[in-house]
Parts: sequence; C-alpha cells; structure tokens
Amino acid sequence: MGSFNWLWLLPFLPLAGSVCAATMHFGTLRARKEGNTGTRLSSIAGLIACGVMAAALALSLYAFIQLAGNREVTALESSSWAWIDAGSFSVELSMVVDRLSSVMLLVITGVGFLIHIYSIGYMKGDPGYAKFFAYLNLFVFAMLMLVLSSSLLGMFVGWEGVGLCSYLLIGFWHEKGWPAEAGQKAFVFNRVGDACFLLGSFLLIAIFDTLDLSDIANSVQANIGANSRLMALAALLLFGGACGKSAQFPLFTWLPDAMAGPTPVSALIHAATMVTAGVYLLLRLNPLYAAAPTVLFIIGCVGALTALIGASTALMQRDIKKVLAYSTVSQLGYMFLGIATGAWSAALFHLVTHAFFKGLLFLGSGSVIHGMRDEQDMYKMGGLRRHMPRTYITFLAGAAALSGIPLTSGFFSKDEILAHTFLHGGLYWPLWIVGIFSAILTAFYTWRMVALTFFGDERFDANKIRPHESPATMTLPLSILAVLALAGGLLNLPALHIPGEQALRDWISPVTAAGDAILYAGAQAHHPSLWLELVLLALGSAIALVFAHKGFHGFKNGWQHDDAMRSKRPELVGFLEHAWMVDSTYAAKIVAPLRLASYVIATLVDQMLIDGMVNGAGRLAMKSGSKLRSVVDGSVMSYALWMGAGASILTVVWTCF
Amino acid sequence: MITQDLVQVFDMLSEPAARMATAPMLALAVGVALYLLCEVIDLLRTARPIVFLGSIALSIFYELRILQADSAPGAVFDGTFIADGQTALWGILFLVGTLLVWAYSVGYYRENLPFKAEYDALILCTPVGMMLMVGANDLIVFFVGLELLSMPLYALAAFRRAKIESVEAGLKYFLLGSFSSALFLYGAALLYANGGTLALDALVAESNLATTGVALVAASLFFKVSVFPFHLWVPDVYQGSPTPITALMATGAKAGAFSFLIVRLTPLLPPAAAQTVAVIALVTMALGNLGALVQRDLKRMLAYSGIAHAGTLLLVVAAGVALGDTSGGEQAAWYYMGAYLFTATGAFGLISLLEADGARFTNLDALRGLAHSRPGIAAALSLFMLSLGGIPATGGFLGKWFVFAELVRADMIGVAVLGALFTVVALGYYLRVIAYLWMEPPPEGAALSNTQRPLTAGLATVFCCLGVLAMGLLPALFLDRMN
Amino acid sequence: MMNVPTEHILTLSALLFATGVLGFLIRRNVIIVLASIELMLNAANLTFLAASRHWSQTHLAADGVNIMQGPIFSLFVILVAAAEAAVGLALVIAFYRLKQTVALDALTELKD
Amino acid sequence: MLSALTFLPLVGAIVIVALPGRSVQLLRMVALAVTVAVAAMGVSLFIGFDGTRAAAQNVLETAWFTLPFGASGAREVDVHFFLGVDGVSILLVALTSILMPLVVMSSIGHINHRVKEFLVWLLVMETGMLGVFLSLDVVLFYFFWEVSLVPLYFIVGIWGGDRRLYATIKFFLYTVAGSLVMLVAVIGAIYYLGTSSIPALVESASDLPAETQAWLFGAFALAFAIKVPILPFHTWLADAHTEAPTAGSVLLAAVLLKMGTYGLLRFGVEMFPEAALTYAPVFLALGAIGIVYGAFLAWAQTDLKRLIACSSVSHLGFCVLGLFAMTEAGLRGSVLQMINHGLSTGLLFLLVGMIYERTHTRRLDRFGGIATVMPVFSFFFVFTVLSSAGLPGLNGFVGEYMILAGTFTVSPFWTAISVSGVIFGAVYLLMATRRVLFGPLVHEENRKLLDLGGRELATLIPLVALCVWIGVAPNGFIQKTAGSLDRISHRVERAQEHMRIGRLSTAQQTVLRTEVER
Repeated sequence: MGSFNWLWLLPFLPLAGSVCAATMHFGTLRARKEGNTGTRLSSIAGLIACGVMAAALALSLYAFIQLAGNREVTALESSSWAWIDAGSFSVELSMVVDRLSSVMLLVITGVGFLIHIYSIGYMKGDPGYAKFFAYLNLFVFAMLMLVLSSSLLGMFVGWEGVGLCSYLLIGFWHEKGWPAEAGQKAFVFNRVGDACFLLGSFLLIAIFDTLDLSDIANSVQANIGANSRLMALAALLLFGGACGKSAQFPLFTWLPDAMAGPTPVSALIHAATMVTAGVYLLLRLNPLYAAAPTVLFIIGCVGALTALIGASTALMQRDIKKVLAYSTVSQLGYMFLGIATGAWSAALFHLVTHAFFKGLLFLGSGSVIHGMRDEQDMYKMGGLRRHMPRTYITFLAGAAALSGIPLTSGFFSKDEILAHTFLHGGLYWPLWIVGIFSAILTAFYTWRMVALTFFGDERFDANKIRPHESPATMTLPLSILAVLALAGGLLNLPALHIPGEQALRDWISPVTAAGDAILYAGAQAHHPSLWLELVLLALGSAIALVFAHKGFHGFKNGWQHDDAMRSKRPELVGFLEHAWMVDSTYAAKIVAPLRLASYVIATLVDQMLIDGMVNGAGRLAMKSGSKLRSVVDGSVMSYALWMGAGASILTVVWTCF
Repeated sequence: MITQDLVQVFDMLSEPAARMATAPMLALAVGVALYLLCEVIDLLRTARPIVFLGSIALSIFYELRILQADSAPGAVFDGTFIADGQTALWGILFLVGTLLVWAYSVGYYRENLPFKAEYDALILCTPVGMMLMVGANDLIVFFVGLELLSMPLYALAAFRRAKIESVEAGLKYFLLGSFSSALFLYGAALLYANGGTLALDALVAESNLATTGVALVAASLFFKVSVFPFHLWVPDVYQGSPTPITALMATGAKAGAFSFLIVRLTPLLPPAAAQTVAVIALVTMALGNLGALVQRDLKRMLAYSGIAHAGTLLLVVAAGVALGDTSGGEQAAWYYMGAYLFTATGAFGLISLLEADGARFTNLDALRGLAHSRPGIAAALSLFMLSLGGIPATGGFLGKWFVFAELVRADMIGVAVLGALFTVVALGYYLRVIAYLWMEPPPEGAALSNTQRPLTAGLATVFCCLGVLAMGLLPALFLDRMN
Repeated sequence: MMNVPTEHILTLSALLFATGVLGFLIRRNVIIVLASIELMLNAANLTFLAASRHWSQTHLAADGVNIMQGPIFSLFVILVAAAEAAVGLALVIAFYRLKQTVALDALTELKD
Repeated sequence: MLSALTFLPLVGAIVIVALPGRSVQLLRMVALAVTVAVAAMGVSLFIGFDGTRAAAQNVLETAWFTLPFGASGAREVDVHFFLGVDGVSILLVALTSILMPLVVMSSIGHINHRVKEFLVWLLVMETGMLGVFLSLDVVLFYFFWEVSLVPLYFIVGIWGGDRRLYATIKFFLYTVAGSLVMLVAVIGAIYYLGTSSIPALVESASDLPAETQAWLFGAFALAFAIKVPILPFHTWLADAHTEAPTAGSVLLAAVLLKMGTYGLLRFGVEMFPEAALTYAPVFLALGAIGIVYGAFLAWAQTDLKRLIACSSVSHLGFCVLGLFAMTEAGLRGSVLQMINHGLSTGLLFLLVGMIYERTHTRRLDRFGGIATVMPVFSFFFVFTVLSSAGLPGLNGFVGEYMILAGTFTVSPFWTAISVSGVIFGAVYLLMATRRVLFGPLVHEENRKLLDLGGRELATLIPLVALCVWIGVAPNGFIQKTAGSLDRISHRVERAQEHMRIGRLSTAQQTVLRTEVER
C-alpha cells in the first residue's frame, strides 16, 4: 500500500498552489502599495495554479490507468495518518482511489483544469486575480480531500472546506455588498446540512465504531436487523447533509444566490463539482441507503420535488445565470432521484455529464457576460450569435445536452434515471411523472434561454456595449467541454446490446456491489427490456425535441411570451419567479422569529432577567444598607434600648430553651 | 493589718510563677509611672519615648518568656489569674497593637497636643487591662481589667476636646460602656448569688439564675466586641474619636474582650447559645457589611467593617459552643484578631496620616487617585483592604479560613456558607476603596501639602504590611507557637 | 434582720436595677443618666452582699464557695463607680463647654 | 523547574517595580524577556512530559505549614507547597506560558500610560494562573485561585473602557462569591479526609458518604460554574470582557475561564465522580443550552467585542458538555477544546484590539469594507473566525467533534441541541465578519486605516500556527493528556459500577421486603 503514497500529492499539490498564489496575492498588494501594478506576480499566480491543476489531472489519469490496467486492484490506498485519537474511537486518514473516486477525480481535475484555464482570461485585470486562483486551488484541495478520504471525517474536512471556498468565492466581489451576504447565506445553509452530517456521523460511530468508509460499507449487511432503524436514521441524517451541500429541497435557496460569485466559480463549484458532493456521499455509502428503503423513497421524493421546483423556477428567470442555477438545482434533483431508485451508476453518469454540459453552459454564459460588460439580464441581450460565434456554437451544444436532445450526453443520462424510476414502479410512479414533467420544462427553459440570448433583435445599446468574442483562453475550454457534452453519452450507453453499453455501470460495479446485494437481496437487478428501453428513449427524444422547439420559437423574437404569461397568470408567475416562495417563507417563518428570539434573549432574558437578578442583588444590598441607616440614629437612648432588649432576649432565650 | 496584707501580696509575688505571670503587666505599670515622672521632671522629658518603648519591649520580653517557658506559670493568685502560652500570645498581640497605635499617634497630632504625656500614659494602660481580661479566671479580675481598659479609652476618645465629634464620641462611649459594665456587674452578681463563687472554672450555668447571669455577662462582652444588637455605638464612636484611638478600640479593645469571650466565657454558655450566637453573628455580619456598603466616611466604613469582622469572629464562639471545645476556636480567634489587628491598625493609621497630611476629612473622596501622589500609602492601604476582604496571601485569608474550619468541624456548613456570602458584600466596599485609590483620576489642583511624615508612622505601616503578609504566607511562624 | 429572706433582697436589687435601666433609657439629662448607672451598680452591689450573706449560712458551706468575694467585688465596684463618675463628669463638662447643654438629645453630631 | 516556572514572573514583577517607571522600553523588554523565558520553560516542560503516565510529573513538595484542627483529638493536616503537572494541566500550563509574551507584545499597542504598573500586574497574574494549574495541594490551589483575581481587577479597573469600574467589581465579586462557597468545601474536604494533597484527596474522596460528596461537589461546582461561566452565571463575563483592555480580555478568555473548566474536571469529575454522574444531566443540559443561548446572545450584539465575549459562553458550553459526558472522547475533547478556545478567542480579542486601536470603536455599524483597506488583517480575522466556528482542519473542529461524539452516546438529545450551535455559531460569526470586513467601505474615516505591522503579525502568527497544528495533528496534544484522562475515565467507570450495584441492592432489598410482607 505504501507505494501509493503519491496519492497524498493529489490534494496537497493544489493546497501548495493555493499557498503560493496567496503569497503572490499579498506580494501584489505590497507592490501596489509601493506604486507598482504587481500584475507580473499575479499572472505568475495564475500560471502556477493552472500548472498545479495540470499536474493533478495527470496524476488522476495515472491513477485511473493504474485501476483500469489491473482489474484485480479495486482501490489504491496511501499510508494513513492518525488524525484524531479520541480513546473510544479514532480517526485515521488515508487517500483512497477506487473505481468511484477515480471517476470523480477525473471530473474534478479535468473540468477544474479547464475552468482554471478559462479563468485566466475571465479574471484578467481583476485586482484580486491572484487571490482568486488561491481560492480556486484551495477549493480543488478541499474537493479532492472530500473525494479521496478513506474516512467519513476526512471527507467532512473536504466537505466543509469546499463550503468555505464557496463562501469565499461567492463573496469574492464583496465590495458590492450582496455577494458577501450571498456567501454568508450559502455557508449557513451548508452548515444546516453539516449539522445533520455530524449527527449522522455520531450515529455511525455508535453503530459501527468506526468512520472508515469502506469498513462501514462492508459492515452494513451484518447490522441489518439489529440496527436497521439506527442505520436508517443515520442515512437520513447524512442525506440531510447532502441536501445542504447539493442544494436539495428544502435547503436549495442558497444556490441561486451563489451566482453572485465570478462565473468560473459558478461553473466549477456550483455546477460541476461541489454541489455533486452530496450525490457522491450517497453513492459512497450505497449499502447504508440500500438497507433503508424508506429513506430511499424520501430521497426520491425530495429529488423529484427539487427537480420540479428548479425547472419550473428556471422558466421565468431573466438573469442568465439564475436560469442555469435553478437548472442545476433541478438536475441535482434528478441525480438524487436516480439514487433513490438504486440506479447508482445512472446518478453518477448524470453527475458526470452534468459536469460537462452545465460547466459548459456556465462558462458560456460567463463568456456572454464578459462580452456584454457584466450584463446578465437576458432581456437586454439578443442576437449575440453574430458577435460571439464560438461561444454561441458551444453554448448550443451545452443546451442540447441539458435539454436532452437525442444522442447528446444529457439525453442518455437523464433517460437512464427516468427509466429506472419507471421500472421501479409502485410509489415511484408519481415520481416518474414529475421527472418527465420536469424534463419538459427543462427543454423549454433551456431553449428559451438560448433564444433570448443569441437570437432576435439586439436589445442592448450597441453604442455603449460592443459585444465581442472572448479570448482563446476562454473559448478553448468551451470547445473541449462542448465536445464532451455532446459525446459524453458514450461513457454509459443504454443497454441496447451495442458495444460499450453500460460501461460506467460496469466500471463502478465493485463499489456498488454491496448496495446492490442488499437492495436486490440476491435477485437480479431489474433491467429494462430492449423494447421498453427503446420506447422510453423515444419518449425522451420526443419531449426534448418538441419542447425545445416550443421554447426556442416562443422567445426567438424577444420576451413577449413572458409578458403574456405575466398578465394572464400573475400569481403563478410571481410564485415561479420567486422559487415557490421558499426563501420568503424562510425569512418570515424561520429567520425573523429566530432573530426576534435572539433580541429577546439578549435584552429581556439576559439583560433584564438574569443580569437584572445579579445587579438586583447588588442594588438590594445597597438599598437595605441605606434603609438600615435609620437605626443608627445617633441617639444614646435608642442604642441603650437595643442593648437592653438584646440582653433581655438573650436572657429569655437562654433560660427558656 | 494593712502591712500584713501587703506582706501577703509580696509573699505571693515572691513565688516565681506569680512573678512570671504578672511581670508583663508590672512592666507596663512601672512604665506608666515612670513616664508620668519623666513628664514632671524637665530633665527627663526626652527620655519619654524610651520609657514607653522600653516598658513595652520589656513586657513583650516577659510574654515571650512565658511563651517559651517549659512550664508556664498557669493559674496563680489562688487561681484567679492564668498565665500560659495562650495568654502570652494574646498579650503580645495587645502590646504590638498598642505600640502601633502609639507610632501612628506621633504623626497624627500636628498641633502641639496638650496633655500628650497623659495621652501616652493612658495608651500604655490599656494593654494592662487587656492582659488582665485575657488572663482572668475570676470575674473580679476580669472586671478590673475591663475597667482598666475602658476608662482610658473613654478619656482618649474625647481627647481632642475642642472638637465636638471627639467629645461626643467619648461621652457616648462612656455612657453606653458604663451601661454595659452595669449589665456585667449585675450578671456577675447573679452568678455569685447562684454559686457563691466568682471563679470562672467553678461556675456552672445550670439554674435560670445563673443563665441569666451568664446572659448579662455575655451581653456586656457583646457590647465590647460590638455585635448585634450591641454594636450601634461603634460607628459613632469610631468616627468621632481621634483616629489612632479608633484603631486601638477596633483592635486592642476588641481583642481583649474577645479573648476572654472565647477562652473563658464560651464554656459557660448554655447549649442553646450555639444557635443564638450563630444567628447573632450572621445578623451582625449582615448589618456590618450592609452598613459599610453605604458609607462614604472612611472611618465609619471601617467601623462597620469592624462590626462585620466581630460577627465573623463570633461564629467561632457558636462553633465552640456546639463542639463543646474551644481549643480550635481559641487559635482561630487569635489568628483572626492578629491579622485584623495588623490590617485595621494599618488602615486606621494610614487614614490618620492622610488627615495629618491636610486632608482634614476622612471621606472616600480623599482617596481619589491617591495612587498618583502617594503610591506607597495607596499600595499599603490596598493590601490592608485585601486582607480585610480575606484575599489569600494576606493574614485575613487564613484568619477567615480558621474560622470557617471551626464551623466545618462543628458541622455548621450552612452557617459557613452564609458567612462566606456576606464576605462577598464586604469585598464590595473594600474593592471600592481600591478603586478610588487606583482607578479614579486624582482631583484637579488638590495637591496635598507635603508635610514631613514621622518616621514612626512609616515604620508602623511597613510593620503592618509585613505582618499581614507574614500571617498570610508563613503561617507556620505563628501556628507553631500555638501548640 | 437576719430573717429577711435572701430572695427578698434579690428582688429588691432586681427592682433597683430595673429602675436604673429605666432611668437610663428614659431620662435625657446626662447627670441623671449617670445617677441611673450608679443605681444599677448599687443593685449589683446589693446582690453581691446579699449573696455573700446567703452563702455564709453554715449549712450551705461547700467547696468552691467563697463568701469574701462578694464584699470584695462590691468594694471594687464602689471604686470603679467613683472613677467612672470622675471620667463621666469630666466628659460632661467638656461637652457642656462646647454645646452649653447637658441634654442627651444634643449628642447629634455623629449618626448615620 | 516548576517553582521557577511559577515564580519567575513574580520575580520579574518585583524587578520591574524596582526599575524606574520612565524607561518604558526597558520595562517592556524586561517583561518580554521574563515571559519568553517562562514560555521556553513551559514548552520544554510540554516536550518532556510523558503523556502515558497518569500521575503528576516534575513534582515538587515541601512542607508549608500545619493546619490546626484543635488540640483535642482532631487530626492535624500538613499543608504542603506541592507543585506538579499532569495530563489535565499540561496543556493549560503550556498555553498560558506561550500566550504571555504575545500578550506583553500586544500591550505595546494599547497600554501607553502606567505601563510599569500594567506589566507588574501582568506578571503577577502569570504567576497566579500557572500556580492554579500546577498546584497539587488544595490550599495552595485556593491561594493561587483567588490571588489571580487581583491582577485582573486592576487591569480591567485601570486600563479598561468607560464602564470599567462596574465591570471589574462585578467580575471580582461574582467570582469571589463562588470561590467563598468553594472555600467551605475545600475546608470540608480537608477536614473530612485529613489531607490537603489533591492526589490523596482524589484517592480517598469516594469513601465519604454520598451526601457529603454531593454537597462538596456542589460547592466546588458552583465556584467553577461561575468562573467558566456556565449559564446562568455568565453575565459578568460580557461586561468584564468588553471593558477589559485587549491584554486583559485575551488572558481572561484564554486562561482565566479555563481555570473554571479545569476545576470542574479536577475537583468535580475526578474527585467526586459519583456526584458528578448524578448531576451530569443538569450540566449537560446547561452546557447544551449555553451553546445555543450564547450563540443567540452573540447574534444580537452590536459591539464586536461583546459579541466575542458572548461567543465564549457558547464555546465553553462545549467544554462543559464534554466534561460531563464523562466519556473518554468527551474528556479528551473537552481538555483540547479548552486550549482551542484559548487560541481562537484569544486571537479574536487580539484582532479586535488591533482594529480598536485604529478606529477607536467596536460598534459593528462603524465598520464595513475593512477587507479592502486591511487585507492582511482580514485574512487573520477570517482565519480566526473559521477556527472559532469549528472548521475542520483547524483546531476548533477537533475538540468540538470529540466532545460531541463523546456526548452522543450519553445523551443524543443534548448532542443534537448542541449541534445546532454549529449552525448558529456560523450565523453570528459570519454576520460579524461580513459587517466588519465585507461590503462597501461606507465610512470615509476607515479609508486611511493601516494594515497590520510587524509586531502585530509576530503576535498573531504563533497562535495561528498553533491553530493549524492542532487542527491537523491534534494527536500530539491529545496524547499528552491521555494517561491522566484515561485514569479519570476509569474512575468514572468504577463509580458507575458502584452506583449500579448500589441501586441493584436496594432494588433487591425492596423485592425481599415485599416477599416478607406477603
């Protein structure tokens, strides 16, 4: 095992890069104070960050080759680091790459690398250029820790680490005010999930006496029966953690706000990697979930509901990034729906393809925003395909994948999830219908976005804003991602008796075997028959094409369609625009009462009651002291009277008792 | 007839034990006589301090001799007077207190005090009274001691006779003191009527008559040590008296009465007294501390503080009654009074210095920002306040410790806890003094006159500080002498 | 004379003492207050002497009983009373000089 | 070694008293030299400490005096000058000694008048604090316990803010009220057990009748609860913290409060495990409620320093929770958390002090956008906030996690309540961070603020490094405490066993009795 100690390099190279970049940042600040621009140092920081990412990508590929080259080897594991020895339990950390994490690794380092390159162009000239790369690298470090840790607690390090970086990057342009608030909101929402995560981990310790992920996964089977309820509770709590991180109902409202960060951040963190951490967690612990069907159903409901909320809200957004954000929420819902049906590989598949196409879309939107001088309102765009051809083409590819246009990556991955839901039947039927309905909405809003952005009249003041194509550092990553978004389906083609079908499922089968064994209890997993598979694929294709068409044509000449809706169904539109009023409900029903409670506690309870008693004791002493002064009136007679009375009482008491 | 009696007295004195027992008091008595003689003869006037200090030194020497003797004299004069290690320790305490009071007196009277010699002679009388009290094993001896202490104090309290406060203090003290003496005498008479004897170790308080007698005697002692409800004179008299005399009343006089109370009288108290005395003690602590909390006059505040301390010390009596054993209580009382003597004398002494400095008022405001102009005085006064509050590293802490230890021994935990809580109130005003000294800005333009302070006062202050610290840090020095 | 019971004398002295106390508590003239104190002291003296007489009855003679202590204490009390009167009157005079009165009510400088 | 460690600061204080007050630089150098020397001794003590042994190490014992309990029949007790360090105290001793030079350095920024007195009190306080942790004789312990109040009284009272007198007297009286009740218990313990040595008391305390143990425990616990402070005895804390000068706040938070948790462990859990077990539910509840309550309290504050003070209530709730979970993980976590809180809250107070020196305000609405002008400061501030909020990888998390995991097996309910503190902690800390650092720079006067200087960096960096170190490799610290804490948890287990048997036998007795009646 010791020979795989280089795995430690994977997270720690980006960390080192981050430290370097941070140093550069402070160097830049100093240089600026002395009157220089300090851009040289900054650009070095960018290069270092990208170089580190390239190295990490190379290592990931190497790890993947190691695993792929030898099918006997299920996991590469580094030596372990004794982190916490708490007596009754202890936490040892090692870096593990198995089939599942190798996929995640490639996504993180691959997409991450592209986004780093992209950022060189996007962030050019920003005063916090070096700082941005420091944060970005730090994020990659945390994300890799999350994915590679052998222990749940090590995973939690990454889990909170990515949350921190998300916080920092959302608030990157804090001077504007609202990004800082959005970052804070994101962190707090994540913390709600983290609290559940922590409680879940305590339960796991109580059940399994360990936090080692593979040990837990392997001992689930043995604990079924005796500890089923506790395990289900732990699974539910951990899912609560996943809800926070992966923006599921009811904790999704931070993600749209998180768009306040620079767009590469939205692409990397809030689309491709961090938000999928919840999915990864559930996949990692798939036996635990397999053993808790009720929890799975809850997850399914949450996933479907989130998919619906996200998709329907995306319908009415004007901000291009908000559309993508709600779309992300919705797509994440699909992934959880996939997990709920036990379709582990389908969820992972969608995770991967989503990373491609949503990363692409975000980067594309970033390119648009860049070209439009930070304009994000689609109503003020239009006709951009003429000004930004490369962005336009690649954006189309992404949109196609998102809406599930046949043969694109999203088409296959979404379809597989829906197929599994369909097959599961029973209570999952309504979920399937919700999924299908969400797919309809998805196709619609995607092409609405494309139409509003790239087609129709130019609704901006062409004299003030001269849209221009972005530099090569930005368009190159777009092109690569476009190819991946289109061809990503090859990773896991549907079971149509064709070569290369279900490649991803087979690849991670060693990891999901334990879960499957519990889920199907020895029976064969259901596989769709060929014709059913074909019918479902056809249904998916039809939906995508029809509603993509509708969306595109409704908006290719402007947003009049929206106005029509607004005048026809104002309440509905308002409801959708505000994401089903979830956020305002929180503000009114949770935040405001808590805030009130804190004021009540601070003033009434603490100051007046508790401290009042303390100060009251002092005041009582002073007051009684003053009251008693009248006894000492200076009169010899009264003093003598007291003495006489005292002597008499002494006498009486002592003689009579 | 008279000659025969005189011969008899000298016969008694010729016994080595009796000589040894009375030597400390005789030294002082001779000192008083010589001192007044020096005053009269012009040539010897300069020798007055030597006589004063010499007699005290001699007296201390004799006390030490008793303390270190292999066999202490014990009961002498037909068992009416006891001189042993314990009385010697108390005696040394009284003498040190007297000495300190004298040292502060030197600086206190800026104006040429008339009758200064009488003043000193009267001061020198008081320890004789105290020693008689602590050694008394007979109510007559005690009474003589009591009056020998009280009479000079009446006169001394009113010594600044041009000042109405001083005279009023003297008169009040005198009237109420006489009243308490009368109570004592009547109590003693009842005891005599009950048992036909005045010897303390033969007294038994079984009948109602005797208990009444004990109660009256106790009442008069409660007056002297100033506990509720016999304490009301204290603030007035302490405030009005010349400050060094206040120190003497607060420490020496109280110690004298207390030594008798704990050593001789406690065994006579009826069992019911355990509760009554505890209640009295707690009420005293409460009244003393609450009273002190609202005072702005320093002397009055310290007077109330003295009442509170008397209350604390009275807890020992309660514990002693409950335990039926005062051996621990005696030590606790000695230690407590010792620490209190250093701190209270030092504190009153410093106040007297400030008065002499020109701040002719003893208000708290006089202390405002004193640390800037008189850091030494401020530091010493703060130390005394901490000791009065019973903060460790000072004698006051260990004194308090021993008192509470007695309560714990007597299983009076609740009383101890209540007592402890009253001490918190006490710290409230001690800390306020420190706050005035160090944390308030000095008043503008109110520079104190830079009068020469007498060396004796400085030495006395240093001695008090050392005493407080020694009793706090090196208790073995004192405790080892007690066994 | 010998057949006056001790209890009667004790009762008398108790009344005497009570009178003294009452005088002390009620009268406002310092001189009379001083006289009241004398009364209390004399009550004590009377008790001493009565007790001494009582214990000198032979059938009560017992260990520890000392019939001389009573009279001796009385002598001391008389002595002390004289001294007290001297000190007390001196104080009263000093007070009178300052306040031109000897009423107890005039002791008002010192109080809380 | 230990007596040098304890009394070197006192010697330094005396030296400073003797030096002329005018040469401020010299005084500061002397103070710094003394504290650095002590820190070096503290660190070498820490390095040389063998964590596997349960008993005290580097023991120093000389006779001091004999407590008389009366000549007749009662026992006499020899009180010793008895110092030693064990797993319970080693971390606190090291923390105290390391912190002091930094505090002296930080004081250069804000103590500009009466420097001499300040340094004297600071050094006296160091002796007091080290004495508390090192004393192995209960009388000595009590000595240092109360003596350490006096310097802080002066530090707050002389160099504090506008309401300093109110705050300092409140602090002193409140603490002393608890201590005096404890004094009765100290005397009681010595009297009942006939010894004043803490190890001997620990050994023999379980022989006492249960009621006696209960009241002794109660009296000790009250004093420590006030010191910690545990809800509802916490109101002195916010005032004292807010009014104290930076140096005072740092020491108060980092060390003085730990005297309370240390005492709870030493005299509560270790000495009276049965009583502690009996009353543990109360303390668990108070700890958990304190966590949430403190967070709410902090959330409502508008004064940055007061906010941090209130956060201490919340953080120390974790320590209390861990102590009274009385499990291995809980105890270890709690002891580690004492250090963590010292580091992160100490850092926070230092940082608040630094910004206060520049802006002369602590009101949250007077800041905003500071990150733009003071990026280095902001870095440290955010770092510290994260450490305080328990970000994994930094120190706070390790302690909190161990505590919560250790408590979970005992009381899932209170653990769940406490975990919500994780959320609220993020809420108020990030709220404060945002309002201070982020957003537009609305106040013009803040535009000219200078970033941190070299001295300030030198003050912060050691603590920051420790935060990271403990976060990444806490085992080196945990293991130092393991021997002693394991012994405590064994004692707890024994006590549990003992209590169960006790309960069993009474149950059997009642069964027997009912049978007889039939």
